[in-house]
Amino acid sequence: MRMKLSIIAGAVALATAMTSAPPPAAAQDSIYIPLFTYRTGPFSGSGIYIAEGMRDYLEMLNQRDGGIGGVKLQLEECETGYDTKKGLECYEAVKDKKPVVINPWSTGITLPLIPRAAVDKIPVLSMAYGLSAAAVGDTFPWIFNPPATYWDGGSMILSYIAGKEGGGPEKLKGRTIGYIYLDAGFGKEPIPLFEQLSKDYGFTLKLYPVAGTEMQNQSSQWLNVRRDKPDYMIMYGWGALQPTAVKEAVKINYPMDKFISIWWPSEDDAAAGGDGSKGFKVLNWHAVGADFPAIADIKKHVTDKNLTQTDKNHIGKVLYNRGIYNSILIAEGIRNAQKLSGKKVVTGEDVRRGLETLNIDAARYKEMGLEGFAGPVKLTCQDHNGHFATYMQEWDGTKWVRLPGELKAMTDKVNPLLEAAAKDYTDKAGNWPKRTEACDKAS
Amino acid sequence: MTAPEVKPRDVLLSVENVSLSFGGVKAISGVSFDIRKGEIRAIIGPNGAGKTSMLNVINGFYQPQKGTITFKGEPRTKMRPHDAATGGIARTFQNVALFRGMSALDNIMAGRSLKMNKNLFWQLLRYGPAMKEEVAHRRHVEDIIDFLKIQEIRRTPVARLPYGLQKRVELGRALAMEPELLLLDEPMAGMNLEEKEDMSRFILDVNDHYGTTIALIEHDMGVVMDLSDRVVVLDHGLKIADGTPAEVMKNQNVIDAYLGVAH
Amino acid sequence: MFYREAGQFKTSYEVDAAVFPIRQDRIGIALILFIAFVVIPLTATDFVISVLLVPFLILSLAAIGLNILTGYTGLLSLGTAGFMGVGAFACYKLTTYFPNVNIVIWIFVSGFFASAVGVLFGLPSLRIKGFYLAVATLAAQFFLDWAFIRVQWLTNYNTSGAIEVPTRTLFGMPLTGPNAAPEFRYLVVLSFVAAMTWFASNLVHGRIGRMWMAVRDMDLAAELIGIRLLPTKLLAFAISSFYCGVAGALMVFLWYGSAEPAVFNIDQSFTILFMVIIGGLGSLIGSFFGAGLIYGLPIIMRFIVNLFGWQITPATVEHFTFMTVGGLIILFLIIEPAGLARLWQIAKQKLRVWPFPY
Amino acid sequence: MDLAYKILIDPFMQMGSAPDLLVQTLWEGLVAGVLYSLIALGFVLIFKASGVFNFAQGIMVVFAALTLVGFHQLGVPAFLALGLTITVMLGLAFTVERVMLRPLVNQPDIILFMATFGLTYFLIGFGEFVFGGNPKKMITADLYLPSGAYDIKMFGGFVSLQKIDIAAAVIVSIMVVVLAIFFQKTRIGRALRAVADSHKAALSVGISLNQIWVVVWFAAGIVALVTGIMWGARSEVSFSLQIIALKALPVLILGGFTSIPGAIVGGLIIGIGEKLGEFYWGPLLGSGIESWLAYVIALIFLLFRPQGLFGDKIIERI
Repeated sequence: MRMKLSIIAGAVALATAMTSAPPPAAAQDSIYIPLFTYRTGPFSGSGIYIAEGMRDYLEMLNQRDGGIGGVKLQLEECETGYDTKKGLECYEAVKDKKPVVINPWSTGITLPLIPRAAVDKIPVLSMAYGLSAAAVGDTFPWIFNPPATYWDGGSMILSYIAGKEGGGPEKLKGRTIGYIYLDAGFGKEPIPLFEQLSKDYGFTLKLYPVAGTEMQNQSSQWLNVRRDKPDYMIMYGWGALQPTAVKEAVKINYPMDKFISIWWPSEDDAAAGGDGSKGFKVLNWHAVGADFPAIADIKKHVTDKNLTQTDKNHIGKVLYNRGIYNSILIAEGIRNAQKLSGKKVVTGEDVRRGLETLNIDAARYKEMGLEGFAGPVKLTCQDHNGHFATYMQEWDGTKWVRLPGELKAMTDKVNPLLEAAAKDYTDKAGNWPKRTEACDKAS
Repeated sequence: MTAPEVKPRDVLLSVENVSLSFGGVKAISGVSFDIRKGEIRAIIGPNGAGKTSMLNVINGFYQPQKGTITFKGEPRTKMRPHDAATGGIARTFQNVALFRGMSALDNIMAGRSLKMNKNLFWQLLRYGPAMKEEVAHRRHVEDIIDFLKIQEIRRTPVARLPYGLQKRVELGRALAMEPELLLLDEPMAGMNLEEKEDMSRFILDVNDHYGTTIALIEHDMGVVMDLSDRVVVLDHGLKIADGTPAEVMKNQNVIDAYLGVAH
Repeated sequence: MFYREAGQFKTSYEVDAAVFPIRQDRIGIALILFIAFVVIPLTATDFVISVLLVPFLILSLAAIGLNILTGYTGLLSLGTAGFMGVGAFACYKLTTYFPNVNIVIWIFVSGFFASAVGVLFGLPSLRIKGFYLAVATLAAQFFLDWAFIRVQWLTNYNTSGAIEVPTRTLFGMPLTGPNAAPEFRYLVVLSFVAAMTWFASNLVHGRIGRMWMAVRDMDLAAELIGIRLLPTKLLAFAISSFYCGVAGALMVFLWYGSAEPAVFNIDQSFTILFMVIIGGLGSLIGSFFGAGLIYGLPIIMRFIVNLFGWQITPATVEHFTFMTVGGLIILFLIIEPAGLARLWQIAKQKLRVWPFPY
Repeated sequence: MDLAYKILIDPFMQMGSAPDLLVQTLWEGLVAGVLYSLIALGFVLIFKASGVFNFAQGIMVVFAALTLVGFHQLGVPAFLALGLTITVMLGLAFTVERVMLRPLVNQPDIILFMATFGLTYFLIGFGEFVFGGNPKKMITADLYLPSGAYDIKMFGGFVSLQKIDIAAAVIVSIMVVVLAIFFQKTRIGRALRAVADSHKAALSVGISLNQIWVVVWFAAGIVALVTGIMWGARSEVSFSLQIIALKALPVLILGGFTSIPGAIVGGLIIGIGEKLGEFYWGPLLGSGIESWLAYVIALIFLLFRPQGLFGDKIIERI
């Protein structure tokens, strides 16, 4: 009995201590960057790579350059488990420590942050995920989702298919295109675009949703694929959905070179089908591999010094590099903000301006030790996404191989949809604030 | 709470030609008897004679395959336990069937459920009519508690009570329903002599004080002979005797049925 | 020493039948309410309000809902999140169709929608019980989950497939949306939770509560004292789902601010069930304890890690949280199956007789 | 009218017009069903002997498979890893008996059920802590499990039978036979059945309950391991598998909690039912109905046979 009571007493004491202790304030001479990551939960298979890449690059800047512009970056990971509830808790926990940017790394966490960003003056960087319509900078001044939206990605895949058929989108006429996706906001988002385009170009669209609970049990969907015999398959998946889909596609003898995914599958996902998955195609916009001076620096300054928990085999993998790309955007946004504001220790407001005038060209990539790592990024006040070109990579059985050629978004089709979606969003939100933030000249 | 009937000869419930079987096993075959208003009627018989099944048929827990039950002049073949309860039949069980998670008071108050009718709205507020009702019924229940002398254990969760007291609380819950017919299934099983005497007195008092008709199953022949006005004897699902205790005692079938049975 | 009831004599059954018959308890409740309604909004930081208190209150409300069904009526449900979702989506549809009606009214009304769905899925409870019923409620959970995703009408055809909470006001101040002050949201949530806890307490102490518990403890005996099983169980489903529905609406409108259907997945149902188990089945105050412990535990663990400056990654903390929650559930079931609520009672009992226990 | 056509006629027309797909659907249903049965089998074993409704069976599947792969990743040869995993499962059975079941003996069923919830959460945290959260590939080839498929031409199309699925079906059949022999012929098996009938009676003839519990939890652990290998080979070993394991619940409802043949038949009904439903009727509702169809099938069954397919009619006594 005594034990039970002391347990209670301990809990009470702890609770009191918690409520009374103020959150540890960020040091004044550093820039605080919270990293929302998920190294646990059903989606950790993808999340671990990203978390590693994202953190290692920023840590490398700290070790090699002493931060950005001489100011240390204070990094803090918050584990979301890809769960909205925990993500929001992370947000509230870091909010008061004056973070300069938030990377939610989950569409579910991004959505509730969109309206809050403007109020709390913290920009949200949802790199190629989240709400596509947030690309409209006039409506969403605080949200950034470069370098391309899911709608851009969808249109790129379609133009790639048209190219394979030997011409422009008119070549899609009469074709059947299947779409297999995670049955959640993320997977459903491109459907309006596909529907619009199927009307415009005369192809047939077949939908194969996969419920979050059934990701590893897809045989019905692929039986449907077998029945419908779509000429091409497009996938928007995540977590365990992707390897299972690849396996099932191999199982039904679906021609893998006609199976094309948005940018999320990792090497592990593609390898799941064994030899059968050769030819599987995935969009990408940055390099794969570790042959860059900056990544060599990561090894030298971070991984070799055991300043990270990164598995060394992960370095250079596609999703690890995706994490690095995300951190490049953060770092460049901060650098820009320092230039614009003339301050060393910048705030969220400054970084918002910095991201808005982001301009990373080939020369800048070279300076960073990342020559040819990815295409140039230039954002404007109106366009927070850029709709930049991507390329197609193919699985050769052991690694990703870049296919020649650039894929451009069908901006003429996508942009009106984006505008309409942004308007729809603000209409439904009820008195959505007008943009008051001034627009800076590009630096 | 009617005064004892002057003319206790009216039939309250009669069972005619009732048969019950479970997947081929006959529990009761073609039994008929009646229970008259105001009497104490005992049902006896060796183990497995179908006594408890008989009670279960009477209060609608089992549906007999054949036969009718006439209660207060209304014949019925099908009866749900709820109909029995609204009709005024209350019941205690061989193995105490109290609501183990509730206090003695709440158990007995639960017996008043049928009599309480204030709606959800007032219940939510627990004010005005609902509170008035609660208090009125509480008063009634406190009478029962006084009557059964269980004042001290009002607030005790029944699971923690000794067996004898549990039996008493269960009787209290049945009384709270103000039944016309009270079925008692071995009310004295597992009790010591003193407890048995107490319980006998309660049964007689109930019969006397509230005028409740009682049908009881009991193994203790002494108790049966002392308490009951009439006895029906079952064996292997058949009725083998029916009459006053004295008559039954002399019946050869009964003696045969009980011979060699250790009771 | 102060917790004594000596000298307090009950002179009528009204007083004895009161929910808090002991004066110190009433004073305690008044004090808690005073702190909750006055002191906290004036002193607590945004973090404490938004991250600790608002979620705690909302989850407690859902736990009360489940406790009515599982703790008081003995019907095990694994579909809590589904019913919460019904409330949230109903509220969203209502407030977008009729934006001029106050949001507080709609939050309340959305409970009735959850009720209706709860009753529908409660219908099988007449024929099946125990684990079987638990599986039936899983059917509700997965079906509702699917419906929230598939029926786009529910999310007003938003491209995000999520509820996007519009700004709504109360007394001219924004209550939902990004501009709502945390203190204001907190006060509204607190009012809902306090009022509904009071209602629940009235209910379980009266006739209906006794009928529920009778059904829980021995349904056959309950039937024989004239309690109709189906209406009683359905009433439990209705009221339980009402509470869950309101909690769901509060969760999305006053806490999350936006919600994908995945918020109402099976894990959420389990979480609430754990709260009820650890807090104590059949105890309202236990629902608060359980919600506080299960929701607070990861936050406390993280706090401890920060406090001592341990070099532990957030992922590891998360793993330990899972292990601790799991271990605690087993531990509680072993040492005190009636949960924290029972420990609380024991503590109070000790206080009553302290310092002379014999 | 159109709707009636789509519900009542069109699916059957499709079945007729593409019989190869129908055969394939049935096969997929069969395979899924076999795996559901396997999980259900674990439940049944434990429920029979200890009356515990073991919610943790799903996570035990993941845990067993992860342990196997984890050992192999450390460089342990596959079959040694298999042996070590079996040892770990034995250890788990011991621990569960010692730490959880023994102190909870004589508690109501519902309490034990909830304790297995606790076990589930503990194992999720523990498993992720030890093995990491990222999905892993099952070491199919190292265990000499076949991969690839037989494509059989028929009805103008083809039916593809995965070798691993065939292996799964074979292994499950062997396992059921072994379990049946174990139950019927061995001393422990007889003791198990005695315990299933009545705890008290078993105790009174000198059967050690604690020992029996270890045995059944261990047996369930082995079943979990086999399930994990088979399902892991189909997709991958990850924590999201445990949600699929919930599908065993409707299987149990159909089959009854105590019947091994019930678990098998129930699994097949659910597996085939949901695949047929999803494939032929799912598109009418916008697909994805598989996530709840099994539960609804079970629910409908329950309304007509509350005791399950093979359960005895429940006679309530009072």
